[in-house]
Amino acid sequence: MIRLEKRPQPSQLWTVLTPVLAVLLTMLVGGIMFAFLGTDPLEAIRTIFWDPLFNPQFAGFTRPQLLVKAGPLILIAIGLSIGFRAGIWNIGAEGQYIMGAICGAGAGLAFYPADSVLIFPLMILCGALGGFAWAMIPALLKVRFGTNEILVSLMLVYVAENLLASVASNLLRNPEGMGFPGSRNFKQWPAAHNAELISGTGMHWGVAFAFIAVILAYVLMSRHIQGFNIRLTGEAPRAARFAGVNPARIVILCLGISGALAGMAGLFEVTGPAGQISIDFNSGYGFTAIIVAFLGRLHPVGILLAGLLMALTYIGGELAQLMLGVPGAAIQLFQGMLLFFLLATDVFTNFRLSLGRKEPA
Amino acid sequence: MNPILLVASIMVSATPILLAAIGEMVVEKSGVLNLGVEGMMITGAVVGFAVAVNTGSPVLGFAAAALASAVLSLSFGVLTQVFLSNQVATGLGLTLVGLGLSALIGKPYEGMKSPTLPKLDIPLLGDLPVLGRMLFSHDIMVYLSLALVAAVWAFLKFTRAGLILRAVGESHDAAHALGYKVVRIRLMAIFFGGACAGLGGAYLSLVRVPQWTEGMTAGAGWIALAIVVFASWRAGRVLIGAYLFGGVTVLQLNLQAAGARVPVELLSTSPYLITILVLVLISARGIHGAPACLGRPFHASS
Amino acid sequence: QTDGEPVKAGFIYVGPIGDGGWTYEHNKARLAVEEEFGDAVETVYQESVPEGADAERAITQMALSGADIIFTTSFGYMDPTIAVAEKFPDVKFEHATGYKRADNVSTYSARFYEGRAIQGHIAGSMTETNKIGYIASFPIPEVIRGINSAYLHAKKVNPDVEFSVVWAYTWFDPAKEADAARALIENGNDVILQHTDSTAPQAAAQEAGNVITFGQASDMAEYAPMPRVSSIIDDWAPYYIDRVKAVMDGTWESTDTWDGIGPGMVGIGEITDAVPAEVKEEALALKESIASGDYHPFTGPINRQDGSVWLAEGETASDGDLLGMDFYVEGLTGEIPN
Amino acid sequence: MADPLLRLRGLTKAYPGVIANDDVSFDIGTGEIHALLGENGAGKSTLVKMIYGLVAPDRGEMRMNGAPFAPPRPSAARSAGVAMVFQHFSLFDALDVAENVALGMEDPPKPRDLARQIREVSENYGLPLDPSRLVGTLSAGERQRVEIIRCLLQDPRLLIMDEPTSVLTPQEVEILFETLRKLKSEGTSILYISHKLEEIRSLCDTATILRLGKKVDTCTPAEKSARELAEMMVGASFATPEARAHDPGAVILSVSNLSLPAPGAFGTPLRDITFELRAGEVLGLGGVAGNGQDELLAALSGERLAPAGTIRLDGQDISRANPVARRDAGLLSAPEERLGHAAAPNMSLIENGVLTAARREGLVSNGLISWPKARAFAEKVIAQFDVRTPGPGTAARALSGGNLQKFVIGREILQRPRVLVVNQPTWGVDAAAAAAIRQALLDLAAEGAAILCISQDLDELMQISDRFGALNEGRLSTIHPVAGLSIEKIGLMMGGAHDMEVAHVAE
Ligand SMILES: Nc1ncnc2c1ncn2[C@@H]1O[C@H](COP(=O)(O)OP(=O)(O)OP(=O)(O)O)[C@@H](O)[C@H]1O
Ligand SMILES: Nc1ncnc2c1ncn2[C@@H]1O[C@H](COP(=O)(O)OP(=O)(O)OP(=O)(O)O)[C@@H](O)[C@H]1O
Ligand SMILES: [Mg+2]
Ligand SMILES: [Mg+2]
Repeated sequence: MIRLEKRPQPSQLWTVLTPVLAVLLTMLVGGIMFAFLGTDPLEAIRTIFWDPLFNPQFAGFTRPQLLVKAGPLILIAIGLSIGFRAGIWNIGAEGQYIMGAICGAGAGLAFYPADSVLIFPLMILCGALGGFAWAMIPALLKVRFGTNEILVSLMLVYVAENLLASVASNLLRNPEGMGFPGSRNFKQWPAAHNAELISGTGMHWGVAFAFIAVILAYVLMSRHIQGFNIRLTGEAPRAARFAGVNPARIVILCLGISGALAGMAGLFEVTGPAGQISIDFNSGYGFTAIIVAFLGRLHPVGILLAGLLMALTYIGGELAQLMLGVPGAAIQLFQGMLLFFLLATDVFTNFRLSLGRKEPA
Repeated sequence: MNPILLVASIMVSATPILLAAIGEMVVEKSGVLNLGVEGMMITGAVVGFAVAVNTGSPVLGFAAAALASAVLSLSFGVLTQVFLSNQVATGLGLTLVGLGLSALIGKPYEGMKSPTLPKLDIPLLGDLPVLGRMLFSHDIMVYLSLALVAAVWAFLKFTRAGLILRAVGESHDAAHALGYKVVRIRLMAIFFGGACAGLGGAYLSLVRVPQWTEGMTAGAGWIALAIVVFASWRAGRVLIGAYLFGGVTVLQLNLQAAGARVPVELLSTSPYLITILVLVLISARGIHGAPACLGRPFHASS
Repeated sequence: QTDGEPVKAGFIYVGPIGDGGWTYEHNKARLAVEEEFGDAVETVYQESVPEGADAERAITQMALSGADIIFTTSFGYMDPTIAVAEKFPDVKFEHATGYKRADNVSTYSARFYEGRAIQGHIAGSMTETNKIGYIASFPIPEVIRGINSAYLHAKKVNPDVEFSVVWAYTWFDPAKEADAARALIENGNDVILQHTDSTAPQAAAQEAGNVITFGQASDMAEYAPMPRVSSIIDDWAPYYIDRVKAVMDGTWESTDTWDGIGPGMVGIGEITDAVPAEVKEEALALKESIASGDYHPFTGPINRQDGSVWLAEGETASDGDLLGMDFYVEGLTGEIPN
Repeated sequence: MADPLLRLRGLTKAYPGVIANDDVSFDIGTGEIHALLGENGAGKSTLVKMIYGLVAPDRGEMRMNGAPFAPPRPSAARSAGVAMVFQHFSLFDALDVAENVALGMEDPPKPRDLARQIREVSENYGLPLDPSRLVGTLSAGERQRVEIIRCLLQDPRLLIMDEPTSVLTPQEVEILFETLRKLKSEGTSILYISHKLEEIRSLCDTATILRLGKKVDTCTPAEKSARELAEMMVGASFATPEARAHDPGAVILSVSNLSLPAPGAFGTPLRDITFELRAGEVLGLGGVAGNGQDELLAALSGERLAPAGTIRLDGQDISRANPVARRDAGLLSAPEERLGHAAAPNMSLIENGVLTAARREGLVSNGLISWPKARAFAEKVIAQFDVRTPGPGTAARALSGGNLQKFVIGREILQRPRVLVVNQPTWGVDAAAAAAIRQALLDLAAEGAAILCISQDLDELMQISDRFGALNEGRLSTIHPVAGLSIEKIGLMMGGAHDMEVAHVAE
């Protein structure tokens, strides 16, 4: 009989080892799944994990794309992780992402076709504000009435999606778009275009902000007293109150940060890779970022790596679909497995396995 | 708008979330927060559909759906109860796995028609003038879901097993000290919750829609979770919550169909806005009734 | 193509190939291309590509994988298609339902409103309650065009007819479509037209009995003869075969195709025996006259909803007007949401 | 004499790193009240858990009335006639008394019969209880009655009680003892665990003493002095805190007419609390758990804000100041619950130092924490208060209760507070560590700080306080100098005249 014994301290070794183990296990079990689907497992694993980085036919394009794909995931996940550390479960980042995009794009389009260097910074600001404001709804309801933020933030995703459909076909519709839904394309308006900073690198403003967010979050969580207060609130809410932390302020701070970052990610996407507001411009980044946050074990550096890994599975997954005909759903399942295995192997960080006699009770 | 027909269609559209919510309520009563309802529902939807198509029997479909989702929910159970993983993260993972898995299983069944449940022909009641059409001309699952709510209510209120389940959710340490097997009881609750979610999903794919399409639960699992909070963990109120939400969903389409001059965007977001409003009202009253150990990991160390 | 390598044709789909509607029909046409050319062609596809940020990458990767011609099959891929096409001048692109073209980008679309006219005719003739329900997806010109066309032709045969439009804000959500159909049926509509892609409304109609529906995008023949009495079918196969052939022959040129019933891009599915014989005959005659170009479904006099004149007696609508249509014609009630 | 009721031979149970019980053997006779003594971590709870079937021994055997006894689970122990009242109550707040009792029984009768039985038994033993009340609304003494009734309903042959009196008033203790003596006269054996040696001397027939998991001795407690018993437990002699002479200085903290509503469904409101605290004095506040101790500490520490004008420090109104500001002003506190309130379980001692000392010790500047300084501070606490731990990086939960308590108290004392408020400073802490903590408090007072010590341990309060008051249902009694207080008087101050008359054993 195997028993778990709690370690007096989380194991440093296992903290580093479990993600590696989880990836290996996912490859193993995922490989079996691919075999079942009639795809050569080695080929599939190689296509997913190797080709986007090193296949000469694609890598030139896909390598920078990793950053493009990972950028918003990291940016959102960083914000979410701060809240998760405090025990504040914002799972409506998708809605905040949409609202950021709408507000930022809307603010920019109000000045079309002006050509000022101030436009793009203004749009970033409004994007952040949009996400922030949307996140303030669950935050204030939680603070004021004790309403569960998981459910409220989630419900607001559906509201935001409806709003997106509405503004895409009315308020922000491109007047030159022949009546089709969708805003103007920002790629054709240099003052508002989130272009690559260095061509061919995939590095656009969103990616740059993601890296900045990683660094700031690292400093906040490991050095700053507010970061300490956030962690404390998550670890022991009563101790946090005792220390003098105002729980309402933590709720607002955490949801505010995550909302603003998600909103910014939305703005960077809409002005960059997506190019325009359209009916279904959002593509689930807000939800995927939750997984990235956990894969990165809520640590800024971990999230950076997890975001890149996730981007790899996405792009590799697309290649697998293209080259090997693997269904898209298999990739989704593959990502789910990755999360499951990480959570499962995580037990070794806090517990020691021991073989022993069965305990009664 | 015909109120008789409206009630009848509310009953149909509320049944999937009612089934899922009553199962989740039992899970939460035992102190476990399983956010993977959506994943379990959609797995139930696809497995139920596939089995019904292959066997020609919707009843077998429902049974298989319940079993499949329950087995899937055990993966959550093992991770959270044995490996002590974070319940929120694991629940989200379960949703992801369920969506991916169902899409894979469902590929061959896209665009197919399945046998569906017949409407019951209840001899006397069904012939009643108004109520007959409104309440007594549904398929068996509608009544089963109502019976399930009653059964869960009675189970929690009157039986010893129900008492133990509530005790485990209230204080796992005390329950453990008295010799109750916290992990085993919770696994059973999770299993039951999974089975209910599976039935709810199968009701979608076999009766309400009826067909299989990828992602067809479209957020119903999340609504079920909201309903449990809305109901402050009481079986009777789960029924009210599910019918209310089903009601708002159906009502907004009915208002449109009846040509009511209400902005469409407002109407189509109304189910979500009303859910938020109700959550606020409930929490503002301050009585949550949440099981004290909800979401807390349990490790029998002493 | 001179090197004897097979031509590689790529397809970007917006939904899963099993949606039973839009993407399903595009994929059917892809299979028809394979059938037609056998070893001379190789096809690849990627399904469920979101229209936002991921589209450009998906198209680029397909171009990098060596595709010679790429069909991007949703309106939202317009700008990404143009952008990728600029980087791959040797690859031919075909974008569905859009309006931006380039030297290596063609556009193509179908005149579904022609089919809607026939549906409207059958619906107006057959309704007993004089109430027709319409499940609309998004308030965009294509959908509004369909509503107008169906209404005009229903009204022509039945002056008392009324339309109820329900906006579902989705192309594809079976549960919601089923609910919308039920709501319409409960409100006394005995014909359900839909501009959404699942068969859920058919199932709801079947359950209610005495309600007729029409297949949308694909034939939905599994619900014939009742409730599905006919359908509009997107038939992309002839066009795809034609375009792939052009690449093989080296004759491909950038074009703009907007075809209807005549060239076969819009198919009218079998009209079942649930439709009275004389109505069926009239419908087929209408189809004939549209196909031959004798009749344009939008022929004046037609007023806008507010009573202002749109088309004078005998005037037909210009393609430009049709492509940007954002108003209801006179007689329709309700507002287009905005 | 026949076989004893329970015979333990060579019981051994090892946990990773510790041998909780090492070859323990002794007998419990029929109708005997048998005490189990030992320091924190000596293995008392582990031993009784083996008897109750919660833990399986690694080695050794038990015999009940001569027959082998190895309960694989608590239900087996219960059906063999063993009942247990836990150290930490195993009750469910949101369930009612009858449901709580039913959960502890093997075959509970129908709800109506059970309610009747609860009434009967509880009145019979002088422990009146209403079966339909929610347990969360009961006082600590009443909660213990629920546990005891739960045991009595099963006619136990052996009743195990793990530290039952730490939460009771002297009067309630008296009632409990009468109940236990009545049980003994009916032939029930009792295994009794307590740190209160005087109690054991008056109640118990035999005592077994454990030290570091080993049995040290079995003796008749009435024949030993409390000091002898204590030294047997510790294995050495230790110093008791020295009383000190002082003359009270100026008033530092004054609380006037402080009232606050109950913080939650199961909390206690504060009613009109008024007192003053002078430099150099120790004010002891007694009272049974759940009478407003936690709430008073929260109001003083700033966790809950008080109405303006009710709390003054050096004449400054600090009622509306948050904990950070109060600490800045020199008002420090240490709550009762170590894990989760005074300290964050999963955080290291370094981080737990930052928890309250961030500003007074200059561990933050411009919002940034200096980890080297924080480490130095934690090391200082560890060194000066003899906290036994591998190092300052250890997580708080990895420390034993006594050691963590030393860390928590040390953390506050080393910040040189003007006023220190402590709640249950030595709760569950063994005699030697408790003595050290008390001494540190006295030393702090001697340096001129004012100390408010809230405690349920009257001996402790008598030992270190200059003045004494008691909390009862959120009210503060009048405050008297400790010199010249009688036990009766203290009991009346603590319990008031509430609920005492009914609680008499029906003979
Ligand atoms: N489940 C467990 N896992 C590991 N160690 C344990 C466990 N239970 C108890 N111990 C250890 O066994 C020893 C004895 O613990 P026990 O609880 O029996 O002490 P105790 O005498 O009851 O102390 P106290 O007076 O503080 O209640 C301690 O060192 C404790 O840390
Ligand atoms: N847990 C803590 N421990 C020690 N110092 C802290 C803690 N939290 C915050 N501080 C410090 O206290 C000061 C005030 O903190 P904070 O910014 O939270 O409050 P504020 O906005 O100044 O005021 P208030 O809430 O009192 O109106 C800052 O210098 C901050 O570094
Ligand atoms: Mg103990
Ligand atoms: Mg103890």
